[in-house]
Amino acid sequence: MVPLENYLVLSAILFALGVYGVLSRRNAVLVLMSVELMLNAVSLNFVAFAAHLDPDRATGIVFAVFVIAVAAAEVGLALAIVIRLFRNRSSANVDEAATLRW
Amino acid sequence: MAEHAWILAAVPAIAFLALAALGRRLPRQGDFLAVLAAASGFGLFFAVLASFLGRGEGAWPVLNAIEWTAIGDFRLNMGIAVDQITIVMLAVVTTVAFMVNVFSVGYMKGEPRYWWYFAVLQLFVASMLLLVLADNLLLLYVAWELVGLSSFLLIGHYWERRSAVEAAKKAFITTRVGDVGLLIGIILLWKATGTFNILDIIHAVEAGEVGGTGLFVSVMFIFLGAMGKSAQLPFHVWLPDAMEGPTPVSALIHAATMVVAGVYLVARLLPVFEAAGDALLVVTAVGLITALFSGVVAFAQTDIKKVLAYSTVSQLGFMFVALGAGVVSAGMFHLFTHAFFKALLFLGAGSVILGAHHRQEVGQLGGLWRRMPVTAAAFLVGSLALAGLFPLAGFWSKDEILHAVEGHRGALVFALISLASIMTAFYTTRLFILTFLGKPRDAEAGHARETGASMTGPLVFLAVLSVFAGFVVYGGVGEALGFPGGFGEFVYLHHPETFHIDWGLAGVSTALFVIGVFGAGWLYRGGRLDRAAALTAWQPKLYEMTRRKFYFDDLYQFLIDRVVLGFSYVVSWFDRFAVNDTGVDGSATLTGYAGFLLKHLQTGRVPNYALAIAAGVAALILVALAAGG
Amino acid sequence: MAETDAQGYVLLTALALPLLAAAALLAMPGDRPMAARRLSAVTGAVLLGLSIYVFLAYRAGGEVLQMQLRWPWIEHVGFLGENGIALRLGVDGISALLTLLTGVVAFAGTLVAWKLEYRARDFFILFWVLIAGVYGTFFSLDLFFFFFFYELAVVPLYLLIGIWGSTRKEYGAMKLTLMLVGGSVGIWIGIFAVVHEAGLGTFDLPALWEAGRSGALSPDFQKAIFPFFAVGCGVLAGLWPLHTWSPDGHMSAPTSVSMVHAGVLMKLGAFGIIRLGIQILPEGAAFWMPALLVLGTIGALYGAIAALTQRDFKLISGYSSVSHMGYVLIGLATLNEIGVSGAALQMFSHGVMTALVFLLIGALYDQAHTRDLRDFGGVARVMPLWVVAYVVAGLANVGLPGLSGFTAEFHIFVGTFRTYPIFGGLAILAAAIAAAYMLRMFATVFFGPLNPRWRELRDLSPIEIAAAVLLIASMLVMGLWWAPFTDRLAQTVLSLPGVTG
Amino acid sequence: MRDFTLFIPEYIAAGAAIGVLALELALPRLRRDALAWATAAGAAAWLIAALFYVGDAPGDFEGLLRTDAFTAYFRILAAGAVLAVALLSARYLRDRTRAAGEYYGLLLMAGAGMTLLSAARELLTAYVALELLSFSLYVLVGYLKRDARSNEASLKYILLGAFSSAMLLYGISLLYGLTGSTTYAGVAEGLAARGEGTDLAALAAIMLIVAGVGFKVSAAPFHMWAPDAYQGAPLPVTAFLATASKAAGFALILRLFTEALAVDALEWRAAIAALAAITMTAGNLLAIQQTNLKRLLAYSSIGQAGYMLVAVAAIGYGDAAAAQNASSALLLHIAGYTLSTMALFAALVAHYNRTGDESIEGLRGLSATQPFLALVISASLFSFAGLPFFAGFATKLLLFQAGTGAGLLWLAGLGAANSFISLYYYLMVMRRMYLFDPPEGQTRIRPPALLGAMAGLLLLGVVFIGVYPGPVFEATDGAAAALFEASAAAFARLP
Repeated sequence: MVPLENYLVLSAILFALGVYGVLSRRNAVLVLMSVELMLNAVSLNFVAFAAHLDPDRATGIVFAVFVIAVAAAEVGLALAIVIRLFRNRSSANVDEAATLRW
Repeated sequence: MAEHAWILAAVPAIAFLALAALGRRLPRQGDFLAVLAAASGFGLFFAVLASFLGRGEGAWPVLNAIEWTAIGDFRLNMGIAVDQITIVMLAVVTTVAFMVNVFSVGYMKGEPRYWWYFAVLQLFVASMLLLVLADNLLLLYVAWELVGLSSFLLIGHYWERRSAVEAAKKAFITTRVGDVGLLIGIILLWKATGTFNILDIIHAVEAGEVGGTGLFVSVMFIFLGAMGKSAQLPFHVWLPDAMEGPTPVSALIHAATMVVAGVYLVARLLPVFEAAGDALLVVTAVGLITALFSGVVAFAQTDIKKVLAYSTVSQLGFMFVALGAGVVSAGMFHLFTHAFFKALLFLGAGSVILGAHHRQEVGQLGGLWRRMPVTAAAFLVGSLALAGLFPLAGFWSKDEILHAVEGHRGALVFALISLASIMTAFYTTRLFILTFLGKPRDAEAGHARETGASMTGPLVFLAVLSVFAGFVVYGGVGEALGFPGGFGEFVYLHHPETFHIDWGLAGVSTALFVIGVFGAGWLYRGGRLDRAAALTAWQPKLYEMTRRKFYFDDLYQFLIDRVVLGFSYVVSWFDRFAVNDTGVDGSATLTGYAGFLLKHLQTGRVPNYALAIAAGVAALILVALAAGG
Repeated sequence: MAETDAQGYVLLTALALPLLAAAALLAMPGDRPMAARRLSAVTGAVLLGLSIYVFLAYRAGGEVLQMQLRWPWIEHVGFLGENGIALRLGVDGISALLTLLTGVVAFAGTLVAWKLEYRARDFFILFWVLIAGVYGTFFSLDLFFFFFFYELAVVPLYLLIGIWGSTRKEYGAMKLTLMLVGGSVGIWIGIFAVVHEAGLGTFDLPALWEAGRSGALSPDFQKAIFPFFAVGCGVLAGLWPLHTWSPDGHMSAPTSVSMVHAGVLMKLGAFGIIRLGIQILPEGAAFWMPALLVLGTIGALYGAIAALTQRDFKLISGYSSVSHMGYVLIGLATLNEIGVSGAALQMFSHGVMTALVFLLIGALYDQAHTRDLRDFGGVARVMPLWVVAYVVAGLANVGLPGLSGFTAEFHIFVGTFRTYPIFGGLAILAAAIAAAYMLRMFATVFFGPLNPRWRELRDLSPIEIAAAVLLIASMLVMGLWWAPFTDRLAQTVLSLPGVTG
Repeated sequence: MRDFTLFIPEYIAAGAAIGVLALELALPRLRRDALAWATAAGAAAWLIAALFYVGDAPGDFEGLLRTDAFTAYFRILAAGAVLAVALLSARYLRDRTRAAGEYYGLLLMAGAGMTLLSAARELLTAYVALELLSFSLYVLVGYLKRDARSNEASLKYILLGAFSSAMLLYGISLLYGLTGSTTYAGVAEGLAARGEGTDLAALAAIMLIVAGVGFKVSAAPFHMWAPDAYQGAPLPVTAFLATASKAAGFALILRLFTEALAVDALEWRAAIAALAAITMTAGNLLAIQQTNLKRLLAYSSIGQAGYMLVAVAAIGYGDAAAAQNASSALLLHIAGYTLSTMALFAALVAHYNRTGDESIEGLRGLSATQPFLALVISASLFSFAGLPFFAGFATKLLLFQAGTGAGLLWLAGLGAANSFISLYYYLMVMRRMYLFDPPEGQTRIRPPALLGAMAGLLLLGVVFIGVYPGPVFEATDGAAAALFEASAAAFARLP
C-alpha cells in the first residue's frame, strides 16, 4: 500500500501548480484548465484519505465523484461564457477584459 | 419710611418705563413727567431723612431684605440698607438730579429724541439710587452695570456723530474692564466670608475671620472696579471723551453722581480696606497721582468741558487721598460739596455753550461777563468754591482733607496735596478769566445772550448750595438741622469727631488759594494770551505733551490695535487654517486619499484578483498562527 | 420601576406632535406653502404651550424625575434582559428648563420661517423632524431612545442647510453633518461599553445611573469611557478643538435653522454630557472634569477673541456661541451645585439670546444680502426696532444684569471661583472681551452716520417682532426673577452624583 | 430516516422553475413579463408554504439536512428575495432580452439552493447547495449576452468563483482527512479528539474554508470580484447578489462555525476579527471615490459584510450565550439590510427603467422629478448608515452591542467609525438628488405603479424595524436558538 504521505504531497503539488496556473495564465481557457488541475488535486486527496483512513471508504469516493461531476458542469458553464467573451471581443485574453475597474 | 427707601429708586424707574414706552406720544414728549419724578424724588428724600433721623442713632443702619434665590445651602438675600453714608449720597443724587432735570428742559429743547433723553436720565437716577441703597455687593454690582449702561446710552445720545459713538463705546469698555475687577473682587470676598451682604462682610473682616494676602488681593480687585468707574489713572481716558454727551448729562453723571460711585464703594468698605494690609496706601498713591496728573493736564485744555472733566478727575483723586488717610468723613464731605459746585460749573458751562451758539473752545469765547451776567456770577461762585475761597463749601471740604492728611499721612503727601490744590486754583481761575473776562475773541461770542429762567434758576440754587453747604461741618449747624452733630459726628469710621477750626491750617489753605489764583491772574491778566504764548514757546515739548494728555489715548489705541486686535487676527487665522483646514478638513481629505490609493488595487484583471485571494489565504494563516498560538 | 403617571402623556404628545405634523405635511401637496405655514404655526404654538406647561408643572420640591411614562418596547430577547428597551419618558429640572427653551426657540423659528418661499412644505417637514429629535432627547430616560432622538436631531440638518442655506451652503452642510455624526461615533462606543459592562442587559438610564453610582462600573472603566461621551457630545456642544463647524455651519445655514441649531441643538451636546457623562460615570466625570474645564475656558476665551475681528455677522455670533458654550462646559466642570445650575441657566439664556441674534441677522440679510459689518453704518436711522432688539440681545450677551445673561454667568463665575479661582478670573475676562466685540458691532453698524446705500431698508415685520418679543420676554423673565428657574434646578443638580453640596 | 415532507416548499420552488422553463418553450409568443408574473406566483406559493413550516419542530433528513427555525428564517428570506427580484426584473428584462425563461428558472433554483445551504449539516451537501446557488448566479450575472460589461463580469465571477470553490474543496478534503467524517458533528468530534496545541494542518484547512466562504460574502481581500460583478450584472441580479447571495454565505458560515469548527475557535477567531476589520474599512474607504451607483453599492455592501463578520468573530470570542446573542443580532441585521437593499433597488430600477443611467450624476434633481423615489433611496441609504427611523439604526446598534458582549469593543468601535465614514458617500448621493436641479425640461413624473408600490411597502418594513425591532428580533432570536440547539454538543466542548 503506497503510504498516504506520497499522495498528499502529489496532491499538494498538483494544487500548487493549479494555483500558479490561475495566477500567471492570460488566456481564460488556460485559467480554466488550471482550476481543473486544482479540482483533480482535491479528488486525489479524497480518494487517498478514503483508502487509508476511512473503514467503509464510501464517503471519500462519493465526494470525489461529486467533485468530478461539479468540475465538469463548471467547465461547461465557463466555456460558454468564454465563447460569449470571444464573440464580443474576438480574444479570450483576460487582461483585455478589464474595462470594469477601480 | 426709611426702610421703604427703595421707593426713591422705584419712582424714577417707573418714570423710565413710562417715558420709554409712550414718551414720543406724550405732550411735550413727557419732559414734565421726568421733572415731576425728580422733584418727587427730592421731596421723598427729606421724608426718608426725617424718618431716618427720627429713629435715633441706635437704629442705624435701617435694613430691609427679601430672599432672592436658594440652591442647596447657597442662600442669597437682596435688600436695602440705609446708614449715614447712604443719606449723604441720597442727598447729593436727588438734589443734583432734580436740578439737572429742570436745566435739561431748557437746554435740550429742539434736540433729536428729546423724550428718549429724559427716559434714560430717569433710568440713570433709578440705578444710581439702587446702587447707593443696595445692602449687598451683588445688588450693588447689578446697579453698577445699569449705571454703566445708562452712561453709555447718554454719552452716545447724539449717535449720528461718529465721535459720540466712539466715546460711548470707549466709556463702556473701559468701565467694563474695571467691572471685571469688581466682580472678581466681590466673588473672592464671597468665597472668603461666605456672604455678599456688606455689613456681614465688614463684621467678618473686623472679627478677623479673613485676612492676609487673600483679603488684600480681593480688596485690590474691588479697588480696580472703583478706579474704572471713578476714572482714576490709568482708567481716566474715558471721562474727558464722555463730554461728547449733552452737558446736563456731564453735570449729573460725570461730575456729581456716577463717577463718585467708586468713592462711595471704597467709603462703604473702608473697614475692609483698613484690615487689608496697606491697601489704603495704594488708594492714597493712586488718588495722589491722579490728582496731580489731571491737574497738570487741565492747564493745557482749551475746551471748557474738558477742563472741567480733568478737574473732576483731579477732585476724585482728592477724595481717594482722604479715604486713603482712613478718614471717611473728609472723603464723603468733599464728595458732598464737590457735587454741588462741580454740577454748578458744568451747568454754567452748558449755559455758556448754549448762549454762545455752541462754542466750547475757550479760544472762541471771552468777555462774556457783560453779556451773560447771571451765568457769569454763578460760574464765579462755583469756581471760587472749587478753588477753595474761605467761606465757600470747597474751602471747608479741602480743609478737612488737609487736616486728615496732616493727621494720618506724612509731610510728603501733605506737600503734594497742597501742590494739587494750588493747581486746582490755577486752572479754575484760568478758565474763568479766558471765558468771562477780556474781549470776546469771536464774533459769535460777541453777541451771546443770557439763557432762559429754567436754566439760570438751577444755577442760582446750586450757587446758594455751594456757598452754604460747607457750614454743615459745624456741630451747631448740624444739630439745628436735626443731625446728631456736625458732619464729622454724623459720618465717621470708628468714633465721631467733633469739628473745631484749626486757624493755622486755614491760613495755609488760603495761602494755597491765593498763590493759585494770582498766578493764573498774572499769566492771563485781562484775557490776553501773550504771556501764556511766551510760556509755551519756552517749553514747546512739555506744552505739547500736556496738551496731548501725555499720549495716554494714543498709547491705549496702539495697545488695542496692535496687541488685542493683532492677537485676535492670529487666533482667527489659527482657527481658520490650523484647527479647521488642516485638522478637520485635513483628516477628511486624508481618508479620501486612502480610498484613492486603495482604488488602484482594483485593477480589473482576473489574475490580480486571484493573487489577492491567494495572498489573503496566506495572510489569514499567518494571523491565525500569530494569535492562535 | 416608576410607572406611568398622567402627565407622562403630556410628554408623549409633545414628542409625537412634531412627528405627526411632519407626516401631515408629507401627505400634503407641495404647491400650497400657505397651508404648510399655517399648520406649522399652529403646531409651534401648541408645542410652546406644552413646553410652558411642562416647565411650570414640574414641582420644585418633588422628587427629581417627574412626569414619567414607560412603554416596554423589547424585553427578554437576545442579550436584552429584564426591561431591555422601553420608551421611557421623564423630565428632571434641567430637561424641564431645556424643554421650555425648545418650545420658545422652535416657535420663534417657525415664525421666522414664515417668509420662506422655496419649497416651504419640505422645509417644515425636516424642521419638525429636527424638533421632534430635540424633544425626544430631552425627555427619554432610555439610552436606546436617547441616542435615537439624538441622531434624529442631526439627520435633517444636511438637507436643511444644503437646500435652503446661503454662502458655501454645500460645504457648510456637509461639514456640519459629518462633524456631528462623527461625534456620535464616540457616543456609540460609550453606549456599547456601558451597556455591556453594567451587565444588566438593559438600556434603561436610571438603572445605568444606579450601576454607575453603586460601583458596578469600576472606577478605571469609568475613567476610560468618560472621554468617549465627553468628546462625542462635546462636538455638538462646541468643545474647543471640535468647534469649527459652528462658525462655518451657521454662516451657511438659513435663519431659522441657525436659530434652532445654535439655540437648542448645541444644548443637546451639553445635556448629553450631563445625562451620559456625569450621571452614568461619576468617577470618570470627577477624574476628567479638570481637562473639560481647561477646554471650556480655552473655548470661552478663544471664541471671544476670535469674534473680535470677524467681519461677518454670523461668524461673530458663531464664535460667540462657541464662547458661551465654553461657559456651559466650565459650569459643568466645576461639579458644584452653583456651577452646574449656572451651566443649566446658561444653556437656556444662551439659547434664547442666540436665537434672537440669528433672527435679527436673518432679517437684515434677507434685505441687504450682505453680512459684512463694514458695509453698514447708522442702521438705527432706518431700522430702529431692529436695533433696539439687537442692543437688548447684545447686552444680554455681554451679561448685563436684568437680562438672562447675567443670571447664568453669575452662577457660573461663583461656582467656578469656589473650586478653580484662576479659571473663574479667565472666564470673567472672556465676558469682558464679549463686551468689546458686541460694542464694536454696535458702534460700526447701528450708530454713526447712515450709509446712503441702505436708505430703503425696512424694519422688522410684525411676525418677526412677535418672535423677537417672545425671545426678549424670556430673557427678561430669567433676568429679573431667578426663583422659578433656580428652585427647579436645585433639586436635580444636587441629585447629580459627584456634585458637591 | 428519509422524511421527504421536510422540503415541500423547495419542491414548489424547483417545480415552479421547471414550469417557467417549460412555459417559455411551449408558448414562445407569450408576453415576456408574463414569465415574471409566473415566477412571482411560484415564489409566493413557496413563501406561503414556508410560512407553514415556521413553528414546526426541528426535522432531520439522514443527518445531512436539518429544518428548524434557522432554516425557516433563510427559507422566508430566500422566497422573499426571489419574489422581489422577479417583480424587479419584469419590465427591466422585457426591454433588454427576448429569452427570459432561463433567467427566471435559475432565479428560483438559486433560491432553493440557498435554503438547502442553510439546512445543510454535512460538507458535501453544503458544497452541492453552494454550487447550485453559485452556478445560477454565474449565468444570471452574464445574462445580457450582447452587453460586453455583463459578459466580462460573469467571466471574472466564474473564474474567481471556481478558483475559490477549489480552495474551499481542498480545505474540506484536508478536514475530511483530519477527522474522517464529513458531517459537521463528525468533524467537531474529530477536531476535538485531536487534542491541544495548534495543528498546522487543521489551521490550513480552516483558513482555506474561510477563504472560500469569504469569497461568497465578498469579505476583503476576497472581495475584488464583487464591484465588477455588481456593476456588470443586470440591476435586479445585483440586488439578488447583494441580498440573497450574501445571506446564504452567512447561513453557511453560521452553521459551519457554530458546529463543525466551534472547537478550534482559538485558531480562527483572530483571523475572522481581522477579516471583519479589513472588510469594513476597505469597503467604506473604496466607496468614497465611486461615481457609478452600482459600484458604490457594491462597496457599501462589502462594508456591510464587514459589520456582519463582527458577529461571526463574536461567536469565536464569546461564550455560548454571547455567541447566540451575536447570531440573533446578525440575523436581525441581515433582515434589516435585505429589506433596505430591496427597497433601494426597487427605486433604482424604476429610475433606471426611465433614464437608463447608472451614474450617481444621473440622479440629479430626482427630488424634484420623483420625490417619492428620492425619499425611498434616502431612507435606505440612511438605513445603511445606521441613522434613526430606519432599520440600520436599531440593527447596527444591537449587532455591535452583541459584538461588545463578546469582548470586541474595539471592533464595534471600528464599525461605528466606518458607519460614520459611510455617511459621507451616502450624503454625496443625496446631494445629487436634493441639492441639484433636474436636467432641464424634466417635470414631475409619477413613479411606476408596481415598483412604486413595492418600494413603499419595503420602506414601511424598513421604518418598522428601525422604530420597533421587537417582533423581528424575537423571530431571529428563535432562529439563533435553533441554530445553537443543533450545535449544542459541539459548542459544549468549548474550553
